[in-house]
Amino acid sequence: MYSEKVMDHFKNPRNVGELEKADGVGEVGNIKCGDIMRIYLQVEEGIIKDIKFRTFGCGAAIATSSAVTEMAKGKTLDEALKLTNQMVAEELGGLPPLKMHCSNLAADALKAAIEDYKKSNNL
Amino acid sequence: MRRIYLDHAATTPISPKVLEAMLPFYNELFGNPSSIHGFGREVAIHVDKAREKVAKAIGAASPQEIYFTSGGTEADNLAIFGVIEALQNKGKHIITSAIEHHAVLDTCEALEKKGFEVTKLPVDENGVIDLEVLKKSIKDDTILITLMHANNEVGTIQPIEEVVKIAKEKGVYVHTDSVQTLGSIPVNVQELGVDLLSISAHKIYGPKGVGALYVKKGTKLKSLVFGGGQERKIRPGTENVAGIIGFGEAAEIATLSLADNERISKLRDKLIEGLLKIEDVKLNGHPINRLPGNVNVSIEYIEGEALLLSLDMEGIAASSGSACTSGSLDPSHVLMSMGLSHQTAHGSLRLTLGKGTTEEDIDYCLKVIPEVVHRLRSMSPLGKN
Amino acid sequence: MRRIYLDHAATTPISPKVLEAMLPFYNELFGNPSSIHGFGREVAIHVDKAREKVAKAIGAASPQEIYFTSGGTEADNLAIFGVIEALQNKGKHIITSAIEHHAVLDTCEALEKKGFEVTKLPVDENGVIDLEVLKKSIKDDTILITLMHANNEVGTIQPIEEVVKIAKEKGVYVHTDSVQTLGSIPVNVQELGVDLLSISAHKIYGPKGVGALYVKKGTKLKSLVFGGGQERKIRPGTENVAGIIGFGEAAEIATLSLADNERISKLRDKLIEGLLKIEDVKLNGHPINRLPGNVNVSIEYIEGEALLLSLDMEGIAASSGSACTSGSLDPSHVLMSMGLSHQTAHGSLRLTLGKGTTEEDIDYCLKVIPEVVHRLRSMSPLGKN
Ligand SMILES: Cc1ncc(COP(=O)(O)O)c(C=O)c1O
Ligand SMILES: Cc1ncc(COP(=O)(O)O)c(C=O)c1O
Ligand code: FES
Ligand code: FES
Repeated sequence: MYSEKVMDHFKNPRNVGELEKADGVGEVGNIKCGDIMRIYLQVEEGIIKDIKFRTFGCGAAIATSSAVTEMAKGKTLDEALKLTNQMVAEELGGLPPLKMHCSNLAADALKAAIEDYKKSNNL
Repeated sequence: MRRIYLDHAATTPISPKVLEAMLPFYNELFGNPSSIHGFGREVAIHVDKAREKVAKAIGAASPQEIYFTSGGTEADNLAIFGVIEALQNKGKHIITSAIEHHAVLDTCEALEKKGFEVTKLPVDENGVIDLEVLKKSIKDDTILITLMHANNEVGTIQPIEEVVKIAKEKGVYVHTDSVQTLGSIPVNVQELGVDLLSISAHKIYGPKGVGALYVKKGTKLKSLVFGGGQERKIRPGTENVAGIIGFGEAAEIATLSLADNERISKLRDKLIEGLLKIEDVKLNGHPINRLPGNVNVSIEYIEGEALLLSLDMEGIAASSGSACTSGSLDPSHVLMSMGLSHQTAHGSLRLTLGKGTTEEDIDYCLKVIPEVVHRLRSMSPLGKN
Repeated sequence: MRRIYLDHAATTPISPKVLEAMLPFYNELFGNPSSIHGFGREVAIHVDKAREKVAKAIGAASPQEIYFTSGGTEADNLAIFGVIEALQNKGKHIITSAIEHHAVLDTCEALEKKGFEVTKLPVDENGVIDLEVLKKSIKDDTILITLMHANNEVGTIQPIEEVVKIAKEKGVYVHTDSVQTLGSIPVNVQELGVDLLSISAHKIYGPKGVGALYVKKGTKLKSLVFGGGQERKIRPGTENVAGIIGFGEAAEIATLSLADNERISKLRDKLIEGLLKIEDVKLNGHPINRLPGNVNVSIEYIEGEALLLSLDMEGIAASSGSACTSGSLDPSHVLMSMGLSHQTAHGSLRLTLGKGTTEEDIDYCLKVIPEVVHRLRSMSPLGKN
């Protein structure tokens, strides 16, 4: 069902948790269809210095959250904004067709967190 | 790694005695029971014996009331479409419940699209229908009431005898889906009083792909598929002989070993008690009128599929009513009909015990599940963490 | 006593390799393929492999074009009802032939009662349809042509490629029943060009109670039964896993061993030749375009059931198109459509050869059958005796 990479991220999720003093927080999802993702950012000089997530959702939701944090960490905000859901899915070696809507969320949550950061810093 | 199978409501391992009974029919006894020669006649005798065993297991008056099908799903479809087809001149109204298996629910909905009227009885928070509501729902043109004997997700047992009493007064047929009850609680068609009843072999330690519909003598029923003369034309097609033989054996064993369910229900209660000790966990389904092997709990703040995958990694095979396990958007229609919120329904966990379940299995679950829940909750944005 | 099985068109003994492939699925691999845990996922992988094997055996472009059913009968019903249900707004006319298997014929007749129009193409004395008549039968509202690949009683092979060519011009779907052809003659859905094709495992040394419908990608089809999400909702119900695995294995073997049919057809020809030496015996079915294992003769002045019982006493298992074998009043609709008289149809004998058939079996038949025929004729008031 899931690729080995998905299962690896699911078993050993990277960057789980929250940042006490987050510079930006993004939340997306809908409890109706079973997933909520929250991403916390710490930004220094336009670079994502630290990133954490909390996710309520299936194996794919947790794995994509984990993967997106790994992909975003160390990137500039502009680079991070270029990450797409498709890229996250590819990074994970693909997702089952029925699960594609979960991978949609991970990049969206990252974007929401970056926007939150930009907004509170009037960028 | 220890592997614990707690998904007996999904399917059961085949009993060695059942397999042993089947094997000759994959070897020397390969004839087609419809054939007139010795190879066929010999097999036909055994098919009849299996029919007798199944009839006896459910207390049918005669083996001629048993029609073998390819499983519980087909038995349900045959019951509903078969009655509708036979009685459509009499009426167009069917009564069912909101928590039926999809084999019944989707069939009723297909009929709705064809112009039939379907009443889906609501259930209370324990998953039980209201007999008063049922009574009021029956109309002059009601031709069938189809209500499951016990629910596959939450294990709640319905008061079928009472349903039958109400239906009989109005002369309406009653079908019940006993796929989950045979072998778990007594199933006797004459005591229940139903006109039609569905069962399936793979839920009672028999093979997958064979089931049966009990049709009380005199009940008007048309076939769903057409072809040769098998199953008295109600269910044509070359018989799944080995499957039928296995079903007969499994049905016989199931009724002989009903006593084991007392042991199973004690383990169930221990498991429920232990799980309820975890914070923000609640039992789904009826606290008392539930199947001996069924445990269904909602575990707040975590999602079912993630829980299942984590448990699987620890060797525990379970099931969930989360939408994410099926890739659909809506979580279990059963849990939602019982009034659970989306979030709570998403976090449901079903553990169904069976003959092979031991006290050690339960102890292992009670050690592992709280740990897994804790780990997943620590990842969740919901709840207090 | 020697026992010779010459009823391979009714069913075949299961191949040891097939049974071997199935057994693990009655033991450790008992999970439900729909389950998300390891027990289930492991099984789902094997079901997919079996689907690939079946797809490959019939030259399908993708395993997704295969839908497992409970047998050939259900595959035929699903094909016909499924297309009708999907296309009924487009038209109400179906074309079939007078000599189809009951799984097709009775389904078409059931539709006729529901207001559909059915054209039953006649056949010539060899059992072949007339392509010109077919062409003329197609109307604007024709939605399906269902014609069998080869006939189960007389073995006549139909020109399905030509049928498809005619149908394609008019944009009409073609379904063919290949239950008797798979493993006997090449069956390639892409070469045939059909949209739907039915097969059944127990005719190719696989288990009874499992079949498949090939549905070309893009073909509009609705389901016949409703329930869970199995077989992409086209055929819901817990899968007959062991049966499906066995079918996959049998399909693979069938295509690898097509060569054996040359040996079988030589034995067939020897048997036909020998039988035709008996006075007043005539071959039924096409002299050349017939299945390699099929022998069907009419033996004047005697009745089929009596002949079968007598042969059975001599250890020969055969079949007949006599009405008396089925208890119905009319003899085989196939033989009657080919222009046989009641009397001649009653005296028909079908011997169908298979992989296990040897030259000695044929020699034994050619010794015994003339004696039996003689004995029965000596009791008959008909003919010259
Ligand atoms: C209550 C109920 N009805 C019907 C079915 C369908 O039976 P089967 O899997 O044999 O098609 C099941 C199991 O899947 C069930 O639990
Ligand atoms: C041509 C043909 N179609 C359909 C069937 C039905 O297949 P099954 O016996 O698998 O239901 C048979 C055999 O009985 C057959 O010979
Ligand atoms: S969170 Fe529901 S499918 Fe992924
Ligand atoms: S002669 Fe007896 S049934 Fe035909």
